[in-house]
Amino acid sequence: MTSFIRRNRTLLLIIAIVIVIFGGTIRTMEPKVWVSIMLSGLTLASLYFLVASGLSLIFGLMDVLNFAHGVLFVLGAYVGLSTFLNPRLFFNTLPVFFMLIAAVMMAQHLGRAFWPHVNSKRRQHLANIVLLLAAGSILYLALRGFPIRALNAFNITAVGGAVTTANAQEPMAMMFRRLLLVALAGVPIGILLSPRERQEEVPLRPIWQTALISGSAAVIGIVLLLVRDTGEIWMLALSPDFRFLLAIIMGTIAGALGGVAIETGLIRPFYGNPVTQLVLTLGLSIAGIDLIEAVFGEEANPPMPPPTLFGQSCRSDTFINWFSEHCQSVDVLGRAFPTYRLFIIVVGVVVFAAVGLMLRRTRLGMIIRAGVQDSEMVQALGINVRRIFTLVFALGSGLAAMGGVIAAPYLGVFPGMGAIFQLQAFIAVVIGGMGSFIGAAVGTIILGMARAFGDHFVAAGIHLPFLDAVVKGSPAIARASTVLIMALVLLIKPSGIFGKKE
Amino acid sequence: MNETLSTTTHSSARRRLAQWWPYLLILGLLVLFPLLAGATIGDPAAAQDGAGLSSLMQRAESGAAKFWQGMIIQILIFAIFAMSYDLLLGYTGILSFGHAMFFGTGGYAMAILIGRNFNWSFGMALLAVILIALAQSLIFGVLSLRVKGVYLAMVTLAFAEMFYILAEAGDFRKYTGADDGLHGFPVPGWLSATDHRTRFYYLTLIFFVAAFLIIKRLVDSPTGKVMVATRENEHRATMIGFNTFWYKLTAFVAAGVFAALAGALSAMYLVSVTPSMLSLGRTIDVLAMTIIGGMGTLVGPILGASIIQLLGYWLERWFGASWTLVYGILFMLIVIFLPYGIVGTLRARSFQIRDGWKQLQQTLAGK
Amino acid sequence: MAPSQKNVLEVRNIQTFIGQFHILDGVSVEVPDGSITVLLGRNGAGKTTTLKSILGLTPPRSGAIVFNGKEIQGEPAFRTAAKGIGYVPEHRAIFRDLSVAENLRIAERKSGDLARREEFIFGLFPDLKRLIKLPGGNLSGGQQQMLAVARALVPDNQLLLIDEPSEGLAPVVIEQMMEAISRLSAHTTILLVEQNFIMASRLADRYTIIETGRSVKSGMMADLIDDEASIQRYLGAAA
Amino acid sequence: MDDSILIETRELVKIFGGLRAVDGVSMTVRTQTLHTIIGPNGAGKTTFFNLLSGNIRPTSGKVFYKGRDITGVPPYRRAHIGIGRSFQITNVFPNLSVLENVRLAAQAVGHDNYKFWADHRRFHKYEERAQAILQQVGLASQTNLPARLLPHGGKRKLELGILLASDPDLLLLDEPTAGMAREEIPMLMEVIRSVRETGKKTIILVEHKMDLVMNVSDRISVMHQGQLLAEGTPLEIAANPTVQKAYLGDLYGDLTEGK
Repeated sequence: MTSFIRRNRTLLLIIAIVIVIFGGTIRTMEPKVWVSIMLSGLTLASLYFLVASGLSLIFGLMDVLNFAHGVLFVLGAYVGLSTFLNPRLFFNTLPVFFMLIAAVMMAQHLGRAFWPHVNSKRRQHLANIVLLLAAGSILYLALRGFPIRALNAFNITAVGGAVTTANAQEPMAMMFRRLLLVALAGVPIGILLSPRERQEEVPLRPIWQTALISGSAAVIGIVLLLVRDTGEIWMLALSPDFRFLLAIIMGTIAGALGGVAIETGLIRPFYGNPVTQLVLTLGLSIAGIDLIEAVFGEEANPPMPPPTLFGQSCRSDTFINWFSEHCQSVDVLGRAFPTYRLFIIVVGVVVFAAVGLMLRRTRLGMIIRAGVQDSEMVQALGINVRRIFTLVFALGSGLAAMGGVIAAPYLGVFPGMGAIFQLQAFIAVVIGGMGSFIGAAVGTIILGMARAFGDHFVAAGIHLPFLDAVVKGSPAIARASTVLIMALVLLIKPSGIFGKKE
Repeated sequence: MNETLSTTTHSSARRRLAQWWPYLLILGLLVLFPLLAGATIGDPAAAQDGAGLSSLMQRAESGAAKFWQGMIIQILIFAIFAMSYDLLLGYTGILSFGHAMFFGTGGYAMAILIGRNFNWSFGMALLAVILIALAQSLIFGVLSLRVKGVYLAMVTLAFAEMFYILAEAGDFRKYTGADDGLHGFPVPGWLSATDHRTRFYYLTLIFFVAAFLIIKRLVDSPTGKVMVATRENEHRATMIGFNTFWYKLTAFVAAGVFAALAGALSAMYLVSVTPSMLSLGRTIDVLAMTIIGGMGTLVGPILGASIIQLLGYWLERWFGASWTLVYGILFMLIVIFLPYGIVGTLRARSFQIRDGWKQLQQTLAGK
Repeated sequence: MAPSQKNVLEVRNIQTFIGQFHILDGVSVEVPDGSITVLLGRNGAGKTTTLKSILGLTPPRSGAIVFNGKEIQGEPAFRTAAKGIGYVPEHRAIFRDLSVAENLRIAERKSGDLARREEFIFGLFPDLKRLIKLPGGNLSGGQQQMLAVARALVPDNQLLLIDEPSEGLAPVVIEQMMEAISRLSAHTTILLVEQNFIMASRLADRYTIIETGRSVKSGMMADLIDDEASIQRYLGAAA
Repeated sequence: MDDSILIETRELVKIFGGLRAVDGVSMTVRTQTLHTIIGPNGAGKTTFFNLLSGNIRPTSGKVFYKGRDITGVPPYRRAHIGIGRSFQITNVFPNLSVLENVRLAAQAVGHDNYKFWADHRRFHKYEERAQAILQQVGLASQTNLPARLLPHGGKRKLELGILLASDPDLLLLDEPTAGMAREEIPMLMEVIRSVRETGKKTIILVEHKMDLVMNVSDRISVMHQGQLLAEGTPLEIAANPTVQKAYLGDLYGDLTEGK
């Protein structure tokens, strides 16, 4: 008997939780209420899942607990919001990034010629400091007074369009001066980043290829700047649905790039050093949110208007009608339910299926699953595991950022949104078992349900024995109560439902 | 016989003095600080009755002297908090991300109990703070110590966040003041930090010295030695007959109680408590203090608390609202370039700290 | 020197540290083309670390490793492996959650590697064909060992590093393993770590003895078998 | 109950994911004997050892110590009832001093572990005991060295010292000579012999070097593929045809027959 319990602990635990959550509830409420609460729960679960799955994959593969994951969620939300409502921001900032990248790439070849002349360790240190100071001061000169806050200030019109603040853009000549300085700053950065020892081992691209790539980056940047006015008008004239898709893509890319930056800058130099990694991502979680506040402002933005696909102010009777009507809510068993939330659920399911299939069916997925078990052996088979690490970090970060974009029309956009989702994602992966993809899914569903039903009961009131009055509370109580589920799971199975034994 | 005995006592006293003189020197400076500050940076106009000690005391209650006493009070409070955290992280190897839970609960318990809902006396409330911290750390210690490494970090974070959410929730506004927190609760007049800054200063100093001595005694006791053994090699500690769970729990409870005391003192000093006392940010502060100062030493966290507190003050003056951004970046740079902290780097030749750190990393990596 | 005597691998005086521990303090090994060379020595002498150092999993701090005439010391393991070195680690390191087929497929360096070598691999280990869909973790110890060797055979490797293939196996399985390895040596060069002296003496052409992180003696296996004094001295009486 | 039996296992089975690592081993060890378990790599010796020391729980079967069922007793309790074990892979507190390593072990079985109000230096008895043990195992000159700086042989001695410090009745030694230089081995075996004779201890030793154990053991058990193949005095074992065939025969047959 005890051995039966021990062997099937996972299953029993899920059943117990399901019974606790649903068992008592279904009797006391109408099916339509029950279903709409379920759907709300799944909406939350879907968003949690987008954050938690990346967190769990990253931890499983490289034992890194990324405390800055919530920052990426926020980053995604802001980039998405800006793409959707305020493309002017990108026409003014992207050229700077493109120019920097182009300059850094070119300068790596300079670095190759430079470092062999710096032969002692001491001189290298000195060169590092000089280059860093040079890069920092030129960058400071280049970006001083850049009107980033003004570019970000916009108002939302009644129909959901944005009214950008006039005069926020700098004159073209000023912008070109900045671009020039940024390109100059890229030179010391490129030299700093170029490989120093054993140069024959780390092949750089042939110089003509680099020139081609960085040249086209620079050209794209300049073109973007030149067309900034027409481009903005053209962008805002696009259909909101298309702009929303663009927002998701831009947000996800920004998140993925952020993830790559974190991995290469803060994680990779400290492999085998989990405390340092942890503390560094923790530091980034403070600095990152502060940076976002500095760029985008501290105040909460109202929810981004949902795309017109879910935006008509009407109520469809059935899902089939929705396809022609694009109403903002749909009839579910006689109760209206926002269609945008259904969309969130669909995104969650699609991502789950896509990543799951990727893990099961592709070679990359096979390598990831193998790496979770023994990354050294994968390395010994001739596979560059570090690159896989970076890729998975980018994937996980991209998913979190995508979650941020998708949450924007539902929750609004504010700097603190990441912390909330990160915490729930932590709880979900602890419940589901760190490093398990399925565990992340199950954990997030449990949490989503607990939140939704918890919210309902707390608001409707609970009859406690020995008390006449109904005890009511705020959603905060339901939010805090998810921690109790985690405590329960820990008591029964410390490694989480799908976790491996320690 | 008698002679040898007396020489040994003598030499042992001398040895003790040799060992303790830096501590005594610092203690002496701290004791004299209000008077020195009163004499140098106090406002001369505040002194009414001419000369002597009482006039000095009056000058100490004014101007920059008062301000810097306040600064030291806050440093000492955070030093208690940081030492308690080091007991967990540096000595026992437990990486908790929920230590602010105890700090905040201590503060809130003090504020609520002496506040208008209960009107308890200071002594009663202090006793209650200790009892609450004991119960809280026992419960959450038993729960979180079931897991290790980063799991423990996440779990403790979640527990702390639960308290944070509850403190912010509107449901208990009557007691907690929801997201505003509690301000201006009736601190007994004789303890008011605004009216009797120097008195509060000495009270904090007494608490600090007591905390230092007690924690030092704990880490030097047989129990403390087992905690270090647990950090170094938990598996082996189990095999030679220690039930390491109890030692980890002991560390957890002791750390919880001292953190709660620090929180209660902070509440008394500021006459306000806010949900941010329970937040992850507060845990990060104390983690930064411990790491920057140097883990596994008691001097380290004290040094770290001073640095962070002063740094925060200066950064805020220089950078205004965006000082936390600078703080976050500085924090990361320090972790990268001074991984063993200041005291640890100074003692880099003494192997314990550096390798204790490595050991901890290995435990966290699950090896 | 005759062309057949060319060394596929030459390890010259490598020094390896793991953390602060000085594990290898001057190991030199030569592995002639087409041979089976065995590393002998006691537990903890540094044999496994030597293999890992060659591959780059524990990069040596100094010394030289020359594979096929090219210096490979200091390169990351994945690049070394891709140059044509297969590794069969101690304790097999089978991916437990991957099926046998996936365990083999993951070792492909070019797609189609497995299809090309399938016949050869399943000829050596017919058991694996039957188990192809099972998760690696469900295999018995012997089957896992076969899978680990098979995995190293999927790409075109010129050199196999095999660490204690007989460890923890039943005698019958050991026989099978020996058989397979000796058949393999017709195709690739092998550097073997083996505690079991009998197995080593039957298989190997050459040997190198490692003692406390240093290579102390090497030569032809046939000579060592008769050299009872050395066996006594370095390997202990029972061996 | 036979008082002369110190520890006894009954039908001990341990299955790791389908592999029967220990397969129905029943063994009795008498008080104050040196009982050796030999067998080839992978025969299940270390797993059997882990079952005796409580590091892992058996799938089925029971362990009795001094007539008491200790199957489910956790390892830290086993140290208190007198079972101590050493590890095949050196497992000390690397950053603590040699003395502190042993002192902790002596403290572990004392009754002062929870005296958190007192300075540990007050408890001289543990320090004195640790010093005495370091003398015994030949590490007296290195008391203040961090354990990780000891040479390999020194660590093996320290391992034994830690074990002795808790004053166990039963010592479980898992290949104490593993990885030691040949010159150092006799010294360690001498220490083991002296411990057994002066301390009235019972020792269970796991080794795979036959020659080492033949002249120190009272009894030898041979394990093979998780099972107990034979048991007897060293002479009986040497003469046992089954052992010859399965253990010595297969692996050492060529040498023994050829010479």
